[in-house]
Amino acid sequence: MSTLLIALLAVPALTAMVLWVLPVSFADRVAAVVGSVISGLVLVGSVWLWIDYLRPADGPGTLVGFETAPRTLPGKLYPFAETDLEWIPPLDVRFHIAVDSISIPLIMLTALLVFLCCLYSLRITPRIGRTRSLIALLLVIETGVIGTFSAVDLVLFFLFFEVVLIPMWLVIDIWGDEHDAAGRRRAATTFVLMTVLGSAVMLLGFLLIHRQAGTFDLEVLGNNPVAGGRGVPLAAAILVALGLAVKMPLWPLHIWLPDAHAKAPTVGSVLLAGLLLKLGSYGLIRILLPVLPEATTTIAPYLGGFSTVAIIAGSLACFAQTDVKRLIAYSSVGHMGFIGLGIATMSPEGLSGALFANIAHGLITGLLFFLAGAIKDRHDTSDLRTIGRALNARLPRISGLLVFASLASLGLPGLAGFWGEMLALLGAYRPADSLPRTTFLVFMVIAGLGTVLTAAYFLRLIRNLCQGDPAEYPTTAFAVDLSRIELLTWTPLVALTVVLGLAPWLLLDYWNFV
Amino acid sequence: MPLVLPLLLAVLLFCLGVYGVLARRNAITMLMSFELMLNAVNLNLVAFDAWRLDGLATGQTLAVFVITLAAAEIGLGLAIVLLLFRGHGHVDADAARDLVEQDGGIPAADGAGTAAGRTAVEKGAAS
Amino acid sequence: MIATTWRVVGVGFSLLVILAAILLSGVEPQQTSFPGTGVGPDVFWTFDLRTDDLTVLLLAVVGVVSACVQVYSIGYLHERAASYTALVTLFTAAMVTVVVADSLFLLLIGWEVMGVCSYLLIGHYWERRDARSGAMKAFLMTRFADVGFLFGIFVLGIGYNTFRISELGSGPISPGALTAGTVLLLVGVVGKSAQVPLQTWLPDAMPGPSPVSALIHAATMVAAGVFLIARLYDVFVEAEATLTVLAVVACVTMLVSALCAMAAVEVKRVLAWSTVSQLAIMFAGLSLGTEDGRHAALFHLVTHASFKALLFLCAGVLLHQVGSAAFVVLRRYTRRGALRRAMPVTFVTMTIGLGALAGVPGLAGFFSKDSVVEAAWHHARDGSTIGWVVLVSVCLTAALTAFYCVRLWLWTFFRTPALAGALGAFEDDDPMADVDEPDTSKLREPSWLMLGPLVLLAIGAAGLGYADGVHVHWGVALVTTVLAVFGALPAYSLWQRGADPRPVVLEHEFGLDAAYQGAVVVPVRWFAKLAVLGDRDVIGGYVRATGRAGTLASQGFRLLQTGNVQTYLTAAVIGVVALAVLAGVIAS
Amino acid sequence: MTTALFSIAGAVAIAAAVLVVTSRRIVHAALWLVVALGAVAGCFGALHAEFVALVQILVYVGAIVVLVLFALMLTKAPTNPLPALTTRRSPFAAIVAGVLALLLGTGVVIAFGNEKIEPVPAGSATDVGTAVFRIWVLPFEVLSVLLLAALIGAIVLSQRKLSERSDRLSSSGKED
Repeated sequence: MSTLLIALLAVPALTAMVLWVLPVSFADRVAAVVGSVISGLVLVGSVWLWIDYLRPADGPGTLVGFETAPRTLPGKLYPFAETDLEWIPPLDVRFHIAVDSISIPLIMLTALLVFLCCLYSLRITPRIGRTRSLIALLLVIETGVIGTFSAVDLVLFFLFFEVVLIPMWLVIDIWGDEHDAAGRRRAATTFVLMTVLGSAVMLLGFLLIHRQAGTFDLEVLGNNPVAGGRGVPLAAAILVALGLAVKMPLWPLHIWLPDAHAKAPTVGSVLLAGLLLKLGSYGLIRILLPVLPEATTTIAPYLGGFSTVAIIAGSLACFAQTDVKRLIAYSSVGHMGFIGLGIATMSPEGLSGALFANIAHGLITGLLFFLAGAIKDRHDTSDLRTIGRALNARLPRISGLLVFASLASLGLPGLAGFWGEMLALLGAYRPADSLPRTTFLVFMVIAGLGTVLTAAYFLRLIRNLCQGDPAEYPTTAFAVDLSRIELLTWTPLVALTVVLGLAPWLLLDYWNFV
Repeated sequence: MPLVLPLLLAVLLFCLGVYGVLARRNAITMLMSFELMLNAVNLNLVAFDAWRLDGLATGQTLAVFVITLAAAEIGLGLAIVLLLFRGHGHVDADAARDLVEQDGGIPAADGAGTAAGRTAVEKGAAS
Repeated sequence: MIATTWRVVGVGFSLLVILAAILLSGVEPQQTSFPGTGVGPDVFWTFDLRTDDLTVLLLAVVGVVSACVQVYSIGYLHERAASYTALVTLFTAAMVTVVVADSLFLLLIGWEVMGVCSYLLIGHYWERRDARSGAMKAFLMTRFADVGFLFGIFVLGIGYNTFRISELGSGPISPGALTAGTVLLLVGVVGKSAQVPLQTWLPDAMPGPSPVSALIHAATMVAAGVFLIARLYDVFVEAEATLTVLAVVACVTMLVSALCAMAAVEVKRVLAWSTVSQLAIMFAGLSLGTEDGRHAALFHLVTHASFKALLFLCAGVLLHQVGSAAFVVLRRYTRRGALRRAMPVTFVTMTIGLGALAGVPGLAGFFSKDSVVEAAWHHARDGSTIGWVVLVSVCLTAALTAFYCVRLWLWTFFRTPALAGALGAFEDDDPMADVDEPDTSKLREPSWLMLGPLVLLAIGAAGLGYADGVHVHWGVALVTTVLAVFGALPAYSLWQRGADPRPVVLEHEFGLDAAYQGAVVVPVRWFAKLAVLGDRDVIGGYVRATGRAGTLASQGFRLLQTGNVQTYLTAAVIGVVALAVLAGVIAS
Repeated sequence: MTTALFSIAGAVAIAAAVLVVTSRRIVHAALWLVVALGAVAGCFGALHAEFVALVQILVYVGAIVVLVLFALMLTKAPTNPLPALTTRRSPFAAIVAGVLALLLGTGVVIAFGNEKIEPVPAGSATDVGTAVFRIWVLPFEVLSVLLLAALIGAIVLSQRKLSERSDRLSSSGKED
């Protein structure tokens, strides 16, 4: 039993319930304060968990160094803070949660982003109002995401996976783009239908795994992986990969993503891009690789191929976007393509790269969506043509941050975005021995060109949005540059982007796969 | 006496009842057809009772029970028919389509159904 | 206030770099370990630093030039000075990182941060269209090259099983991997140093502030490619094929860009092409694969840094005081001799710089270029084809260089005797040819904040040739001088006749930009449209079709809801019958 | 003897039942129902189930048919023959019913084709009485409750005001 981990799961959910129970007259502002405090506590708790994890088992002491970190198989769970309870014995389902060095950073990212979103909501809320419900939903999402990252039982994983969907659907549907009610409804419906379909397929895969191995427990499955690369294991691998690929999303299953991101409110986009996409890649690393290694070998080249296509297609699609939020959403397709490629290589480098890119993408895209939301709030539209150019002159600080975030997102070395992409490419240069190397070399070269395309569309964004002749686009009087709450919210993201860019060993040391 | 005789009679009665329920327009005749079907069941019960002779007269008892049920059923059924008549001015089961799936899923306004029903009744009265 | 702070920080940092160079000079090569990280069993990298002679040399160059530029910028630039100075400082730090890095990844970080600073600084005047597009082009071309660079790091790092620069070159590596790795690194170098075929970004980067051009696009960043090859010389010497490629690239580049410089009509553009050409001379020296060649290349790097930075700063003075560095505008002042008279310091320093560039005996460029020629001659004498090719190309380039230097000098500062008072060869391009004479009375020297660096760099441009110990190969010196004179004479005679013929192919800079536009930019736009349409009409079409099929099906099922009890009953009876039949069929 | 009796009664029942579902006069159909039910009672008698036969006549003929006739009266059912007493689906319904009859008949013949009902010596009223009040007493009581519920239900349904319904409908119409 680990009280801390259970508390991380329970506290947000209970708070959400309390917020709903409270009378309607209860002020929205207080709700935001409550949400910020609670999610702040969760953040503290998750950081504590990480420190706890790094501490050797025998009492307080120094953090373990590089040499003593557990050397793990890719994605295999080495449980920490474990809780294992009977839950539904007839179905062989247990309430089994645990974390390890792969999931704790993601949990910290979750806690951080939700905390920042709540903090942001203190001052800046969607125009529709009803902040109390929004905060409650954010907290439910937090519970779901943390639960997914800590579930050891496959059915539990599925359950938490689903818990996230409905609140996010509501967030998009209720608080989405206030100018386009039909559009946001369509986006929300497409999102929920496609992801539910994906998770249904995934559940089918889980059932096949259970049929093959007789257990849903990832810990057991990690120690006794399902052998065989044909027949049922292959089918299970395809189903699981397909289900998670919808979430990730991998080309061509990404079609829900641009709409959902573009129509969601700022905090919704941030969580959607920063957290929800990670559920897919995390699932691939945690479930597909350790449980079905041989079947994954069979499908890995295809996974890599689709990821590569995602990189190129996502980047190309960005060129033709006229909506800043859609553009950033499409950029996520490209970046998740790098993560998919890293996973597909099944090599330590590729996997570390995928994991690092997960974190980095969460931070950077979170920041980008915050910025896009800020720009949208100030101009009441996210259409690039309506916003106009020369943002450098009108909103110099926000514009500067946008340039920073764009540079980070295009994978500038020295910022967090680089290491993940670099390691994914390195993994493709040297994939696992069982994979066809030439194929992956081709993927590497194409993905490398993809980084150039990524740079190109971000520069195009900067050129068309930040730069330009200010005489043609005069400053609007009411537009405020970088408010205090925005500064407060974004500083951690910027700081972490720089810190992780300069000191990647803060995370990489603990993903030392054999 | 061969057992199939009452059984076949029951089958015929039952199927006539089925036909009546499915084909008759008037709600009261539908109810009458129900009675036919119930009788077929009773016939079966009694026939099997006479065949098995279990000494408890199970079949006959159940037949009596079914007759009682039939009485209750016809009472309720006729009440419903009367309600239908008061609401629509006719007892035409074929024309009672309040539950029809409209465009947009909104049930039909009462007026249309009533008017149609009235014309049907008037036609019947005229002929 | 913030700007002042940043200026102090910037100048202070530059001085610190100089101090570090002074302190480190003569010290034994040493390495400093920093924590590293790794993934998997055998991929491990650290962020180690190292110092040796090469580091000290580059640190000195970077420190001096950036100090000059920082001081110069105080006088030169007034708007958005804070971000500008911060970026220049960041750039200096990145360059220092590149110089002291002992880890390929640390080097890559510095390498790319330099690129970003270059991008942001070129785009400093983001109101201007040419600055925006030039910045974007510069970043994209170098970024493209950097992908090759990254892959080169992969190949070499995995091949040598280390990412430490000091450990590269020793250990087993297959010849194929060595060639592939070095060629890929070379791609990065070619992009960064604007060599053929990625040379077009450098001239287009000229809309940036002149001090930036001096620091980034003349003295340091573009020379980082030379530094890198010099740093990894052991590895490159092993890979003969790569050196051949490098030699070919360098020779083609030096001639092509010198030819382009001959047709450029703006001071900074001439200088930019000349930078490309001079960098190619350094690469030519490196491509010889001899220690002499490396030495000559680095020597030329140092002298070039001083005189090219000087020239760009002079161009900056012209821009700052006159408002433009285009020949046509400058001619308007020159016609009345105003330019020389009003700005004597600028004139003198620029003359020294151009002299050094053209290889006037006694000035820095003369010695360093001759050392390259000499190294090539020695190599060629040993029977190397590369040596001959390099020798011939550098000599030809010397002549072309002298031509465009003299052309620039004469047209900018002197009245044409042939067409006294007329605009001469450039009037076709002049949008304001009909306008009255410019007001020359306001033309004067800038403040000493700007002139100081000029003088300092001019001293370097004049005297750095003697820093390496004077050893002149008289034969080589004679040949290059004669060639320079041969190059200078046509320029003089053309100027005297008031003519400036510019072949179309040179004016269009061999049409490479148009080719790239057609081969890369347009297809990418096409594919972008294709991708969006594909998403909308193909993939989205499937999704929408699924939705529509669901709606249609539900509409079909709605028809079953007749509201008629008897229909329902009929259906139920049919169902029962069917089930019974089915059960019978299954049972039998 | 009983077989012959049964056959005659059965034939009458069938004929009457056919008339019930085909007669074009509703009132006639109700009267034919009396005949059919009576004939079935005869069948019961032939099967030595006198008590059931009596109950059949009492309840069905005495009560139910009267109720039906009342209902016909209350709904102003015309006594003249109606042209459209069956729906358009009647041929289809006939086919369905026919197939069902075929199916059931085949099943019955296959299952019980060789079984015979042994003649019973005496009437069974005593047995039924004993069974009802000994073994089936609990269902019997439950049945009485059911009858009560049906009674109340019928009253509630017929007492319902029309105006309530139309109000509800119109108000729901407004909501939509």
